[in-house]
Amino acid sequence: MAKFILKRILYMLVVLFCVITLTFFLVHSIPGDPITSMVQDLPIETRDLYLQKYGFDQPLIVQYVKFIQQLLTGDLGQSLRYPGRQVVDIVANYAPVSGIIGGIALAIGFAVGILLGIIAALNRNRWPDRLVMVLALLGTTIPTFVFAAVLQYVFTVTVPLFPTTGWGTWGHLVLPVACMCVGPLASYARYMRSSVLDITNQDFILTAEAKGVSSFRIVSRHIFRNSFLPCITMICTSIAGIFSGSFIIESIFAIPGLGKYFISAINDRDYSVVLGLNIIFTGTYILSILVCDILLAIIDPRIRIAEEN
Amino acid sequence: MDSLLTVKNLNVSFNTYAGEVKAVRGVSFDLGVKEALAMVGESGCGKTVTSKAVMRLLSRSGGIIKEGSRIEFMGQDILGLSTRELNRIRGSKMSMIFQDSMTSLNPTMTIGNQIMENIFTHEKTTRQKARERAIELLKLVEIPNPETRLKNYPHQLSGGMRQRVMIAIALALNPSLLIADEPTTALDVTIQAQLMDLLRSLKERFSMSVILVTHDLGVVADFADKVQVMYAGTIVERGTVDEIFDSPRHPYTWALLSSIPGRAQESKSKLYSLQGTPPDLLLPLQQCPFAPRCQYCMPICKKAIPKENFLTDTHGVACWLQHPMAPKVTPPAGIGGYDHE
Amino acid sequence: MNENAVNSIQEQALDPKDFQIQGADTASAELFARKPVTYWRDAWRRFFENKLAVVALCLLIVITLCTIFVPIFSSHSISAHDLLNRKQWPSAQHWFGTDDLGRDLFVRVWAGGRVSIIIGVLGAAIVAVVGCIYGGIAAYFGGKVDMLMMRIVEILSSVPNLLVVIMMSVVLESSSIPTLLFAMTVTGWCPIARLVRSQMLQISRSEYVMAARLMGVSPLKIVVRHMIPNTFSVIIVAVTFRIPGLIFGEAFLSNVGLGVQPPNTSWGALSSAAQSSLLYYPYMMFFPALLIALTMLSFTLMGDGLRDALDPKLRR
Amino acid sequence: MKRKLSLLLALMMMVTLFAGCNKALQNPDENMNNNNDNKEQGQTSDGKDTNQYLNVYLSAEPSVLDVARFVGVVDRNMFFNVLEPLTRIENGEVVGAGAESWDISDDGLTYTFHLRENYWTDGQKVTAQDYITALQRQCDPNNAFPHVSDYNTIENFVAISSGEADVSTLGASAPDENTLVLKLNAPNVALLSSTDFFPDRADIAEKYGDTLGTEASNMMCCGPYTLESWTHNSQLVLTKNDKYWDADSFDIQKVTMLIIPDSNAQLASLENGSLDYLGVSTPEYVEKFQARDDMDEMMLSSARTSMVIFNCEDSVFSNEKVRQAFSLALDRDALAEVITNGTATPAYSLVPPDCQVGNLNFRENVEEPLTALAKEVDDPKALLIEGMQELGLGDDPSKLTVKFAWGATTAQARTYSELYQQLWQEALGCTVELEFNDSATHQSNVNAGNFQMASMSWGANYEPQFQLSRWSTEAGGQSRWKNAEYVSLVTEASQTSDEQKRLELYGQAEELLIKEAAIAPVYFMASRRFYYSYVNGLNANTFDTTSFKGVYTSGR
Repeated sequence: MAKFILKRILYMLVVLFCVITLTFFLVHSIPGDPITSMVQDLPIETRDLYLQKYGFDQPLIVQYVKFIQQLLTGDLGQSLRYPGRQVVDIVANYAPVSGIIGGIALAIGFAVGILLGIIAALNRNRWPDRLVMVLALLGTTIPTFVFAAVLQYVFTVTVPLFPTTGWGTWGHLVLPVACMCVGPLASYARYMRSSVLDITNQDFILTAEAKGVSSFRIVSRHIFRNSFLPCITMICTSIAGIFSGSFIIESIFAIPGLGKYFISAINDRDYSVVLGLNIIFTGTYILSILVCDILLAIIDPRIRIAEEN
Repeated sequence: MDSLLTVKNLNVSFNTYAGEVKAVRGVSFDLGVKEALAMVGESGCGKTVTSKAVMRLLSRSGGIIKEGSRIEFMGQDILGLSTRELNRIRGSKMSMIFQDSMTSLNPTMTIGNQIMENIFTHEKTTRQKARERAIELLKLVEIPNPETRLKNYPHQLSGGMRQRVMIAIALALNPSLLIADEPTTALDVTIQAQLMDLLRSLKERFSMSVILVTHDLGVVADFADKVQVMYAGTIVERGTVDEIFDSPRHPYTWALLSSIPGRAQESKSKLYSLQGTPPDLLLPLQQCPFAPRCQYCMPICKKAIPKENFLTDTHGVACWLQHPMAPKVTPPAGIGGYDHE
Repeated sequence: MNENAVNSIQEQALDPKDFQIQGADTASAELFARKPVTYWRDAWRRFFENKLAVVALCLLIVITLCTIFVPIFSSHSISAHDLLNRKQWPSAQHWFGTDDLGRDLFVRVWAGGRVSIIIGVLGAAIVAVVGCIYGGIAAYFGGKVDMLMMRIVEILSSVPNLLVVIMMSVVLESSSIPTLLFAMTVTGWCPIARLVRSQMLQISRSEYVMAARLMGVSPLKIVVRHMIPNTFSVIIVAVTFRIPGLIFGEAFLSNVGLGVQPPNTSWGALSSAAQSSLLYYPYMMFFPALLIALTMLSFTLMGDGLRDALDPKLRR
Repeated sequence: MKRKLSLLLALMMMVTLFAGCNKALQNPDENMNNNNDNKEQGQTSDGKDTNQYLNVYLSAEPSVLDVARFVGVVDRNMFFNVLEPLTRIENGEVVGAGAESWDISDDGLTYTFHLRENYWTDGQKVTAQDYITALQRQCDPNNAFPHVSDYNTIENFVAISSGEADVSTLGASAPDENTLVLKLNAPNVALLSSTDFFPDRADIAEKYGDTLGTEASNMMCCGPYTLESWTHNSQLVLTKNDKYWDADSFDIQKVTMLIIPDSNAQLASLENGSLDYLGVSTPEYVEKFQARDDMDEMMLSSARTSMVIFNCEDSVFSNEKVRQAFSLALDRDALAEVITNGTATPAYSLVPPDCQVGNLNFRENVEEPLTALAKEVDDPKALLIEGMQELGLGDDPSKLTVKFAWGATTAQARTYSELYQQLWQEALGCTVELEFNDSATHQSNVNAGNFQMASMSWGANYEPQFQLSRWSTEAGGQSRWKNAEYVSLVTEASQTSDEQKRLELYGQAEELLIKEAAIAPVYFMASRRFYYSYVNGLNANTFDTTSFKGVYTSGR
C-alpha cells in the first residue's frame, strides 16, 4: 500500500507541474493586462512603467522561468489588482469561508441524497420513487440563482429571519448552504438509486433473504455497502469543488469566498492570483482523487487484494 | 411418517410484457423427515420456482403465488406468515443453497462474517462463540485450514470451495430442511461427486430432509429417496428412486433416462436426444404438455389433460398411456432395470 | 391399476380411435407462442412497452418540432422590439409575455430552444462518446496506459474552464454553434471518462472480456461491443445529467461573449437575462426554465427506458 | 477494526469542520455582526439620536488604501473619510481643509499653502513634509503609480516617475512645518478643484512596505474617521476620529460600509433596513419605495457621460458625415428610458450639467452642439449615403456592415446593445454587428484602436478640463481624432484664469468635438437615491468631497 501511495504522489507532482505550465501560458495569452482593466484612461507611459515593474514586458519564457523559481521558494507572489496582498494570505482568509459553506452543503446534499436514493430504489415505481425523481429533476434543472434570489427575498425581507448578506455569524450560513446543497442532493439521489437498483438484482441478496436476515439489515449491510462504492468516486471530485466555492452564491449573498475572488481575478487579468489559486485548486482536486482511491481500496476488498498482489 | 413439508395445488405465475407466464401449475407434493426428494426436469420446467416458492423468495423477481396454493412446513402455513415470523424460520429451520456460488456471496464481506451473520440473526451469542461455530462448520464442509479462510473474501476461493461455504452458511443452525437449487451445475464432475457425498453425509448426520433441484439424473440416482419429474410446471411422474429408475412409465422420463451417458454403453447406440424445446408457459394448459414431443402421442393427448394415475401409493404417472383403452407400450431398450448401489 | 385412477378417466366418453399412436409431430413442437426475437427487436419493443419512456419521446419530438416551426410561422419576429408594451405579463397577444425590450417571448423561447437543444443533446452525446471510449480504453488496457490516461484527464479537468473558454473565444474568433460546442466539450468529457473507467475496471476482469480478447477481437470492438452496454446504466445517468449543465453552460459562455450572438438567443441566455427582474417578472424566467426541465425530464425518462430495454440482465 | 477506523475518521472530520467554522466565522479582526448597533437609542435635545451610526452600500472592495499605489475611484473616495487633503469641495466650491488658506503667484505657477493644526490618530502633528512625502512616493518609479497623469502639471513630477530626473528636483518644498510651496511647470487653473493632495507618513510607509494599506491595522489616519476593521470583500467599519480638527461638525459615530455585488441583494438589504440609503434604478422597486412613507427620494447626477466613440482611423468612420449620421440616428430618449429606466437625461453634448468653470455653470452658458447639428440635418440616412459616396462605397446602406463593440457581457448588456443595433438598422438601413468582450479585453481593444464603434463612458471633474483633455492627446484620444485646433483650444483654456474667456474656449472646443462627431454622447448618467427619513443632511451635489459632514439620524 505504501508503494502505491508514493507512486501516486509522484504522479501528482507531475500533473501539478503540467497544469501550472498550461495555465500560465493560457492566462498570459488572453488579451488585456492587469493595469488596463483597472484604470480607464491610462496614458501609454504609465502603462509601460507598470509593465516594466512587474516584468510583463519581458518575453513570456523569461517570465515563466522567474515564476517557477519564485514558486519553488513557496512564494505565490502578490496580487496585482489588490497590491500588497500575498496570494497565500488571500487563500488563508477566503478558503475557509468557501470551504465551510461548500463542505456543509456537500455533507447535507450527500447524506440526504444517498438516503433518498435508497428509499427511491427500494420503492421502485411507487410514489416515493416518483417523488424523489421529481425532486432530483427540479434540483438539477432549476438554476441556483433562482433558488438564491427567492430564498433571499422570502427569508430576509418578507420574513426577516436571516441577515440578507455578509458573513460572520451562523445566521449568515443558513441560506447559502440551503441553496448549495440542492445540486449535490439531486445528483447523489439519482446516482445512488441507479446503483442500488443494480445491486438489488444480484444473487447474494437472495442468499441473505434465504438466511432470514431482516430487510433493514439487508439494506444497511449488504445493499448499502456495495452500492456506496461508486458514490465514493463521485464524492472526491465534489470535495475538490468545495474550496473553489460558487461564484453565484457568493455574489448574491456577498460572501467573501474564493469563488467570486477567482472569477474576478480572471476578469481583472490578476495573473499571480489566478495562478496561485489554480495551484491550490488543482492540488486539492488531485489530493482528493488520491484520498478517494485509497478509501476505495480500503473499503472494496476486491481492489485492495488486486493492488496487493 | 408425518410429513415435514406439504405443498398443495401450488400455482406461481410471472406478469411479463407478453402476458402471464404460469411457471408452476398446480403442483402438490409432500416431504417426510430425513427424506431426500429430487425434482428433475429440463430448465424452465418450474422446479427452481417451486423450490423458491417454498422459501417465499419470489417477491424480488416478481413471482406471484396464486390464491389456493398452500404450503405447510412443520405445521405452519408458510404463506400466511408475516415476514418477521417467516424470517425466524428461514435460515434456521429451513435454508437454501444456490447454483452460482460466484454471485451468491457478498463480495465485500469476509466468509466468516457471512456465516456468523446467519448465526447472529437467529441466536444471541458472543462473537467468540459464533466464530468457533463458524470454524467448526468450515471443518464440517471439509474446507482446509478454516481459521485463515475465515478472513478471506469470496473472490479468493475456488468454485467448489465457495459452494461448500454456501453449505456451511445454510447448515449454521442445523435446519431440518435444506433446499439445494442445482448446487453442482456450475462445478466440474469430480468436485460434483465430492459435494454430493458431503451432502449425503450431512443429511444423515443431522437427519435433515433435502429437496435437490437438478437436471442431472446421474446425481439423483445416488442421493434421492423420492424423485419427481417435472415438465412445463406440472409433475408428470413421481415415485421412489427405484420405481423411477427401474419401472418408469412416462415417455418423458424414458427420454430423460435414455440420455444418461452411463446407460448407453450397453446398447452402443448413439445417445438419444429429445427433439424440440419445452412449451411456452403462456398458453393455458388444455392438453398433455409433452404431447408435441411425445413419440407415443395419441389424439386424446391433444384433447384433454391426463390425470395423475397412481400405480402404487408412491408411483404416480400423468399420462394417457395408463388408460385401459391405450395400447400397451414397452419402454425403449435399456430403460428400466437400471441398478443403482 | 387402482380403482380411483380408472374411473376418473372413465368419466369422459372416449372412443377407441383416440388411442392410436401417431408419434411426435415435431412441426407443432416448433410452434411458439412467442416469435423468436433478436436482441435489438426485443429491446425496441421493450422500450415501447415502457409507457413513460414513450411519453417522454413524444414530448421531446413535440418540443423539437415547436422550436423549428414556431419561429417560422409566428407573427412576431425574434428581434422586433416595440418599446410601448415592455415587460407585459403573458396575455392573449403575447402568450409568454414580453421582455425588457418588448420583444415577444413566445417566439424567442422557441427560437432559443433550437440552440439549447442542439447544444444540450449534441454536447451530451459528444461528451458521452468521447468519455466512454477514453474511459473504456483506459480500463481495458489497465496498468501503465490506464495510469497515463487518468493523469491526462486530471490535467485537463484542473485547468480552469473559464480560461479555456475565453481562450477559445479569442482564438476561434467566430462564435457559431460548432465553436460553442467545441469550447464546452473540450474538457467536458473528463468527469465521464473517470466515471466510466472506474465502472469498467470491474468488467474488464470478467470472463467474457477475456474470452473476447483470446479470440483476438480488436480492443476498440471489445470496449464498444462488450464493455459499454454493460455500464449502460452509469453512462445514461451521467449523460442525462450533463444536459442541463450544458444548457446553462451556454448561458455562462454567452456571458463571456462566446455564446449565441444577439438578436438570436437560447434558453440559458433567456433565464440569465430574467434573473435581475426575477422577483417582479417571474414569467420571463418561468418558461425557459420549464422547457429546460421538460427536456431534461424526457431525456431522463428515455434514459431509464433505454437502460431497462438494453440491459441484458433485465431481459425477461 | 475497519469500522473503528472509519468511525474515528468521521469523528475527526466533524471536529475539524466545527472548529474551522468557528474560526472562520469569528473572522480575525473582530466579531462584526451588524446588529451591535442596537445600543439603547435615545434623543438629544435638538432631536438627534444619541447613538449615531450608518449602514451604507459600498460598490466594490477597495484595492489598496495607500496614496502612492491606489487604483480606482473607490479608494479615492475612501481617502476623503480617513485622510485630510489640502482642499475639499463643499456645496460645489473649493474650501480649505488640510490647508487653512493659500495664495497663488501672479504667473499662476507657485502655490503657497498655510496648514491648519491637525493630528494623526497616533498623536503626531500633520506637517507640510507629510504632504511632500505623499507626492514623492507617488512619483517614485518603482511604485508605478497609475494616476501619474493627474499630477503632470507639477514641476518634474512626470520626469521623476519615468526615472529621467531625481526626486530632489520635485517642485514641492516645505520652508517650515506649517507652509507648503508647490511649483508648476505650466499654469493650471483647475489644479485645486480636480487634483487631491493627501498627506502620507514616511515612517508608516517604511514600516509596512508592500502591505501598506492592505489591512485596517496597516495604515495611519488623520481624516474625520479612522478605519476600525476591514473584512475583505465583505465590509469596512469606520469610527469617528475625535482628534480631527473639525470633529464637532460630524455627528455620525460609526459607519459600516457593506460590499454587495448583486443588485437583488442590495435592494433586499435596503427594504429590510440593513442599508440606510441606496441608489435604485429598477422601476418596480422605485414604485415600491415611493409608496413607503418611511422613505424619501433624491435625484443624484453621477457627472458621467455615456457615449459611443468612433474610430476615426477606420476606413468607414474616417468620414465625418458617416460619423454624424450614426450620431444623429440614435433616439436618445428611447435609450435613456430603456437602459436607465428614465433616471438618465439624454445628452446632446459631452460635458454634464454639474461642471463649473470657476463660479460659472458650463451647461447653462453653452448650447448643446448636437441639437444645432440636428436642426441642420433632417435625414441621417441621406447624410450617410453622401458620406459613403465620398468614400467610394456606393450609395446602398444595406451593403454597409459595421461592428459595435460593447464593454460588458452580462445578459443586460446584450439587451441594451440590441437596442442600439435596432435603432441604427432602422434609421440608416445598414447592418450593425455586435461584439461582446469582458471589460479588460474591451479596454485593450479600444486603446489599441481595433474597433469601429465602441460603447464608453467618461466621468467628469469639477471643471470640463479633464473630460475635454481625453481627446487632446497627440494620438487624438480613444477616437484617434487628430485636430490641432481642438488641442490648442483646450490647452489655452487650461491656462486662462479669466472664467468667462475660459468658458468660451471650452465651449468652442466641445462644439468642434461634437460637430465633427469624434464621439456621439448618448445620456448623462444619474441615479435616484432612496433613504430612510430618519437620515438627514445627505449631500446631493456630485463633486462634494466632504465625507459624512452634516449628516445625522433622528428618530431611527
